[in-house]
Amino acid sequence: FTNEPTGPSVTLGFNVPQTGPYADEGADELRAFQLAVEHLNGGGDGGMLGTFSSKALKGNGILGKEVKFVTGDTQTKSDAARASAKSMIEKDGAIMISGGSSSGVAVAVQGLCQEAGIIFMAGLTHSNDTTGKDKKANGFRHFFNAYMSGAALAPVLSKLYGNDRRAYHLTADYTWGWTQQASIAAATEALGWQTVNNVLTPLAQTDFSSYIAPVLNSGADVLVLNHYGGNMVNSLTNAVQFGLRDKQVNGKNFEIVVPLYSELMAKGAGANIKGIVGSQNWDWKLQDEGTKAFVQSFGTKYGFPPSQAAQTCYAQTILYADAVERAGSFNPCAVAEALEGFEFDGLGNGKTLYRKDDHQCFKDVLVVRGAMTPESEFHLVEIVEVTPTEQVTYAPDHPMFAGGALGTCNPGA
Amino acid sequence: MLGLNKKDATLLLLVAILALCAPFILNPFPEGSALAQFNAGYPDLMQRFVIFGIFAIGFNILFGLTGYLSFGHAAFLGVGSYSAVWMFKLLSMNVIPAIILSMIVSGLFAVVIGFVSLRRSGIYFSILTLAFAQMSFNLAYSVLTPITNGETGLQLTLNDPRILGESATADGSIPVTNLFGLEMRSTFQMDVGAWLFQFNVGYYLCAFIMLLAFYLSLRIFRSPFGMMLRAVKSNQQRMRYTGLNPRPYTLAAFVISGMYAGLAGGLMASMDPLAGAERMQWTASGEVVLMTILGGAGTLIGPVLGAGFIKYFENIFSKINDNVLHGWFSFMPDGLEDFVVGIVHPFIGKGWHLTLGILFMLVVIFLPGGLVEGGQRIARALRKDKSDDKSNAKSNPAE
Amino acid sequence: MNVKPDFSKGHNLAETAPAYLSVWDIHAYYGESYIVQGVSFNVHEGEILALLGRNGAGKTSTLRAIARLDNPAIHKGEVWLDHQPLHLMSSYKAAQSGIGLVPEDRRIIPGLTVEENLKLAQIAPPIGWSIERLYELFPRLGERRNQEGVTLSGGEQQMLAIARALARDIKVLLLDEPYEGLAPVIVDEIERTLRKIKEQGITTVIVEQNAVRALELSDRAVILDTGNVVYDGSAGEVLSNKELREEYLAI
Amino acid sequence: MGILEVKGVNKRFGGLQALGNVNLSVRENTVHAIIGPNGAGKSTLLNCLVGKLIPDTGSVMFDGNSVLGRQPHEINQMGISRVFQTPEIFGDLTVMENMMIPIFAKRDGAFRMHAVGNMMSEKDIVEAAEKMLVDMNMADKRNMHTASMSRGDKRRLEIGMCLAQEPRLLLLDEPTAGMARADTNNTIDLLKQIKAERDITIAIIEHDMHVVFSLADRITVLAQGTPLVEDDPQNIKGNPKVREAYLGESA
Amino acid sequence: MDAFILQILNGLDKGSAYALIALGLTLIFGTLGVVNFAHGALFMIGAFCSVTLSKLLNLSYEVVDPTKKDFLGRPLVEKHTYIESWFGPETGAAIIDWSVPLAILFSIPIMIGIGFVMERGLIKHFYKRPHADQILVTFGLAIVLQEIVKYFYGANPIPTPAPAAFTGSFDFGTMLGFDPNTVIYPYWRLVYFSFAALIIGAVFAFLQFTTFGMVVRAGMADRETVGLLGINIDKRFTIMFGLAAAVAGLAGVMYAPINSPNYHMGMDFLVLSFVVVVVGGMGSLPGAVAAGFLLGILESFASMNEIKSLIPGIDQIIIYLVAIIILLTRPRGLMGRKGVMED
Ligand SMILES: Nc1ncnc2c1ncn2[C@@H]1O[C@H](COP(=O)(O)OP(=O)(O)OP(=O)(O)O)[C@@H](O)[C@H]1O
Ligand SMILES: Nc1ncnc2c1ncn2[C@@H]1O[C@H](COP(=O)(O)OP(=O)(O)OP(=O)(O)O)[C@@H](O)[C@H]1O
Ligand SMILES: [Mg+2]
Ligand SMILES: [Mg+2]
Repeated sequence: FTNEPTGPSVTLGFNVPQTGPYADEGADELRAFQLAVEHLNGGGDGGMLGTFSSKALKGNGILGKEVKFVTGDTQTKSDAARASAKSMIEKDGAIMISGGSSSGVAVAVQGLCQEAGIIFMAGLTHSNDTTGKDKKANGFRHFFNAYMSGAALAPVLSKLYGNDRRAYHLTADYTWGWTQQASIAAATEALGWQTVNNVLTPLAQTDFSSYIAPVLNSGADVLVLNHYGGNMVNSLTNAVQFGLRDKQVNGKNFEIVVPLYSELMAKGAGANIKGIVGSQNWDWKLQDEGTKAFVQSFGTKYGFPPSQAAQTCYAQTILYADAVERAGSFNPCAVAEALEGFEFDGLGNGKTLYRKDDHQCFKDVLVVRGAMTPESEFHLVEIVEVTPTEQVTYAPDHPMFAGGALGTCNPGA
Repeated sequence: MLGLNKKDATLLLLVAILALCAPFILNPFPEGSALAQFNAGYPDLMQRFVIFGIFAIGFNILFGLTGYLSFGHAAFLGVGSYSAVWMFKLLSMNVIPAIILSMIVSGLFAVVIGFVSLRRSGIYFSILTLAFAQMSFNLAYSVLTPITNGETGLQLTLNDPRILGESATADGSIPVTNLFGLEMRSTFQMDVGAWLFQFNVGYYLCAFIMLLAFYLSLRIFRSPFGMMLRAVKSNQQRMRYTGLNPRPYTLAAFVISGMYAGLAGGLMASMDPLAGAERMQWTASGEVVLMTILGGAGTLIGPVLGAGFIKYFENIFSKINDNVLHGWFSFMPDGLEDFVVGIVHPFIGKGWHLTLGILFMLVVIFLPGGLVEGGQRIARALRKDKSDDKSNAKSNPAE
Repeated sequence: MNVKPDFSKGHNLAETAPAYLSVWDIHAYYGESYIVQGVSFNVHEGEILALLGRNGAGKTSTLRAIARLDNPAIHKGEVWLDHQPLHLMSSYKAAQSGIGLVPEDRRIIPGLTVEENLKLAQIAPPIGWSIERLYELFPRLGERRNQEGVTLSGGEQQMLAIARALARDIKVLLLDEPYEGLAPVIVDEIERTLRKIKEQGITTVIVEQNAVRALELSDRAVILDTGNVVYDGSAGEVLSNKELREEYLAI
Repeated sequence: MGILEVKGVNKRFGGLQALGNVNLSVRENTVHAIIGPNGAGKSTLLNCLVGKLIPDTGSVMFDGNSVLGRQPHEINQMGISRVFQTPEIFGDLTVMENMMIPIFAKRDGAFRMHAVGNMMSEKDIVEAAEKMLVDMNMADKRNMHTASMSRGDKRRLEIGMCLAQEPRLLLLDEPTAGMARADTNNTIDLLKQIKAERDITIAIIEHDMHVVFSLADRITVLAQGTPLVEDDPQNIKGNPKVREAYLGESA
Repeated sequence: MDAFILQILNGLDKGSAYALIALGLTLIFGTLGVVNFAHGALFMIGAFCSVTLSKLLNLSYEVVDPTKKDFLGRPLVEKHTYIESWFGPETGAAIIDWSVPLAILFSIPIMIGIGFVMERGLIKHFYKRPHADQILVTFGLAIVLQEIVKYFYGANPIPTPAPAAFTGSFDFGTMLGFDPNTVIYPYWRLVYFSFAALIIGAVFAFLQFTTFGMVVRAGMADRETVGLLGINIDKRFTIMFGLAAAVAGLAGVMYAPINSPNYHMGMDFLVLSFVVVVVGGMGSLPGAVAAGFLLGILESFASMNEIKSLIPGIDQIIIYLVAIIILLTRPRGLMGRKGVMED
């Protein structure tokens, strides 16, 4: 199979955005990867290796081979990400690729890994497509997705804002935005909410004023921002500038919802996120043993708590290593088999399942809210609810995930 | 030879040898050595060198000869890629029809965009081309998603019809691009001591096409048509009053260079069957402008050098991380090692943009004619060293 | 004095009166090409000097070098105007010190009206003729004052270029082919003007292909050939000496 | 009936009537000079003939076909070539290439690709260009970049480029301005010779009366946009109105 | 009707940002003829002047509070700003709150200084070089400036709020007799609009009522001849560059509260500002301003649902579409001068 490690070491490829708007997120992912490698090689305090339910890893690398890694820059562009991944595969002999900070990149690199016969452990990717219509046998996703966000948010929204609400969606005009909007609209409409309007906003937009201005006039009393990254920071800032957060419409308080949160976005939006509800894959304030161990380990090394992106990348690396160890081989097909249907605990988020049908991970999802009175500079959001797995699980043939086929695992040359 | 004069023939031969031996030349450092990081002799990057070389050669036919600075050339690259991927999806995985279609489609695009944009000159022309490309990019990213697959980029799937081929291979995966059965990705590896040389079918196809493209551009530069294009750049007024209509000449140059871009796009998709919208963004158009100027606009070999230069940085420098640095400087005492790593750190890995920016500035400040001028200076210095006679200071015409 | 062929008669004036503008052994290059190859001559206060020579002899280049334009670049030599070292100055300083050049291609500034072209000349001190007075000299310009300068007819542009030089208070007027493209009546007019200017004490160097006219106007003549001075002497001498005329001016 | 018939041409620039009801007939195989004061509208008239300007009213017929409404290159293809008042040449190209372009245009028309042929292997064109360079006495400069040539040389080159096209009507706008006397005489000889050798009609604008009277078969005097007189050179010389408005006392 | 008014307001506001950036760019690009790809970076640096001042004002000393714990369970280190301890909590907080307006004063000398250094050290040598070389060098410079900012401030946007007095929005609707809350507009954006109008007016006045503008225009058309007239054009070019940098910087300073500054915000605006300048017409300041407002307003209208439902995706391309139409119908943009960068 491709890049079979023959020497005393094995090389993993970490492909993250190092330039462009998501560079900070990429940097955090990279920190987590480095930490994971350290732990796999038996260094540091071992982090989540101690809490992980599978005990196959012994801290002596993977299958006794020392873990080395190479890094690359995705630039958050499909092309560049693939070029970078290819160089890791062709030049450095990487056996697994992980990382990424957007769905477009994840899908593109996943496709590449499938063709090259490499395992891809996705980083931050939230689109339904990654394990929906674009799923691949060699690719696995630990992050949650848009459908899950909707499913987790809906009950909380109902509890907080009632079932008689009129929602106005602003949606980033590309695939991820669309899937998220569809997921949230479906989940909220099931509650009895009405979707007044869904306006698509150009990706390159920096000033959302002309999209925000008509919102108050539309009779809506909730604004859903299906934006991520810079888009989200700006649209939320603009919405607050227009005073939406303080208005009364239809006799109710006007509310803003940001379905997908990230720590960096929250930081970028500053005080504007106060009280605004959204969902997260994971948060450092969770109290399970895995989280605590990871935060301790990461915090001691870098001086601040890890982001959900970091946690995802850390977990992905550990999961891969563990699967190799359990399979007893680096062969991607063996690894995939070991991961398929794998159930584990202790990597944060509690009990988790890698579903065989689509390689999507199922675990608890967090609903969070911008902290009203931050206790420290790292305290950006507070956890509102931990939505249990059952509530966010869907059937593999759910229409939002239909189309595409997993195919068969490809071990490459 | 081949209708070229001696100097041009030598140049072509030189390029041919370089392209042929690239797997050796680009892999000078033994595997596992500290400097192996700087090796660029792996298929993907070598393919990129020649593909972007083609792109830049084509761009230079327009910009170098006529002086019309298109800021939207990436649109043609993108269109070429989409056409090629669609060909793979619908027809077969053979690269020939894909490449042909990508050239035709981008040529048609160029006819339309060129026809409109060439009504203006100077900066107005640049902005018109930019506007077209940005529109294409924005639409490809959003509204045209059914055709372009938006953000993710157009990919092959197991459900594609591929009328003349197969939707999926026997073992259930997507078939790979090939030239009448010869797979693009198949690579012959040669182990020589500590070195590992990779000879990739795709690369050699691209290199062969690049040589053709280079040869054609040589011929165009030396042809009456090329002279007319330089006349356009020099004085359109005089041209008109000499009975020549500049428009068809510029349009022809525009379409030719658009087709070069489409060819590059088609090849890119043939090497890696994915077409992303970012290929059409202004930054991508800007990149080819930078490649051409960096190498030396209006020179034959300059754009290829410029393309190689930028792609090298993008792919090699971005991958050097602190870990690698510590590896290099581990021979130093600890304190010194950290110090040196600290100094170099901002310029590598996530700082590769910084290095590139600084190099852009240095090159343009100290080598006004681009990298080619750098080469000429070195050559001149060497010549002077050898024969210390007063060199004839006649400036020789541009390469 | 460092003049190669010695036309001793021609040196009368030069030897008696002190030099006002002194050009001493200047060497100038366009890039690598060596165009002005050691030119020296003196101009006395209030005199008109004709600088003659064939096309490409280096007349324009010499004037440009005196006015301290970067192209050609002086590599060696000195230019003194009224005890000021022009060779150490940049062009705008030289202009402020009293050099006024009327360039051969007129160099009317695009985008500016006739009047703005003149006003521009009066931004930096010292200021010479008033704009009204210039319009009196060239009524044609007064009529066209709000027209964009570059759309003027060729001759009108020439007038504007001369007027622009006079709009500043200059010590030395360098005229590069001032009669080119002008109707004979206007040439007469300008000739009269130059005489008037001379009366006011302005020193003039005139480059002109119409050598006869230029010589009739001038006190002295300098003839250049391939970047070297081949004659420096009285203007009348050139007019009367057929050999000289044929050898250097082909007339 | 002349080869060029201009009837009732008017052209205004804003408030200025640059051409007012101009009628002009140029007979085939003659040299027709247009003279007149600066700003009379001579260049404007030429501009109307080659498509650079479109007259407000009136007609311009060349050999029985209307010129108006055609693009400049189409007019050129009809057989009209023009030399500009300020030289318009291909500055970035060499002298030889400059000379080849019009010959290509003559042979191939407005557009032909030739994208892969070698320019130097077009024997007929190279030969014709070489010959023209010899004729123009510029063969030694064939590989020079024209941007760095002196202006007299540029002008000579431009005339050569126009002649190389073997036009039926050659329009010259002050072709000898700024040219050394010797070259002016050469140019006069060259034009005479060309006229003797082929069927060519020449319309020339000149302020140099030596040139005008050596060449012209017929002269039109233009003043303030309208033809003042049209007559033989001898009569023009003697015309007191012309003397006063244009020639001045020195003519 | 109310939606219409709202979008006009929006357009004016957006337009004022475009116009301000284009104004600065046109001083360099349209007037000095230098294709300045670093202009966006100047805008970005302006915004980071706001960020920096607010960081400086927030400089703090640390106090360990053993009663509280940080995320690792260690005693919490609390931060207290010097400003508050010097000026008392209320005045201190007010000063911090007003950091963005204060940054205007802070940024002017900085931006002018940057402009001078940039012109003297780099651009000066490029006036006579081909535009392509200018693009390469200024693009290189832009990258370097960006990366330096990124090195110190990270890639993430940094929230830089306006003073509390300007939060919330003004209700035009009630003034015009509509229902409340239908036509509201944020105070800070109104401030931005007025500020832009002020700067634009000041620059116009400076160039209109002095000969400075004419001289610089002349200098761009023909440096050599202007030098022959005794004018030190280099000095004026430097001043012009400083002025342009200051305009760009001020546009950035005031923009910081509208969208949190990040290191690539300049690049996001760069292409757009070139389009605005060219659509306005090369060399024309009024053209640049008019084009800024025109495109701002059209962009706002294109984002209206009614229009988007008619032509899907129109808001994605409107600016470029309008640019194409204008450049095809008016050869030199709205008010361009002949011969400026047409070859
Ligand atoms: N910019 C330039 N670059 C290179 N060479 C130049 C340049 N300008 C002029 N030359 C060369 O310098 C020589 C002298 O030119 P110059 O213009 O000084 O002559 P001139 O005596 O004024 O001639 P003319 O009577 O034709 O105006 C010429 O051979 C010309 O080719
Ligand atoms: N584009 C224009 N706009 C306004 N006025 C113009 C324009 N072109 C020419 N003119 C004016 O029209 C008149 C005629 O100009 P033209 O160039 O034809 O004169 P001319 O007879 O060639 O003079 P000269 O002998 O000086 O070259 C002049 O007064 C000139 O200022
Ligand atoms: Mg001269
Ligand atoms: Mg004229």
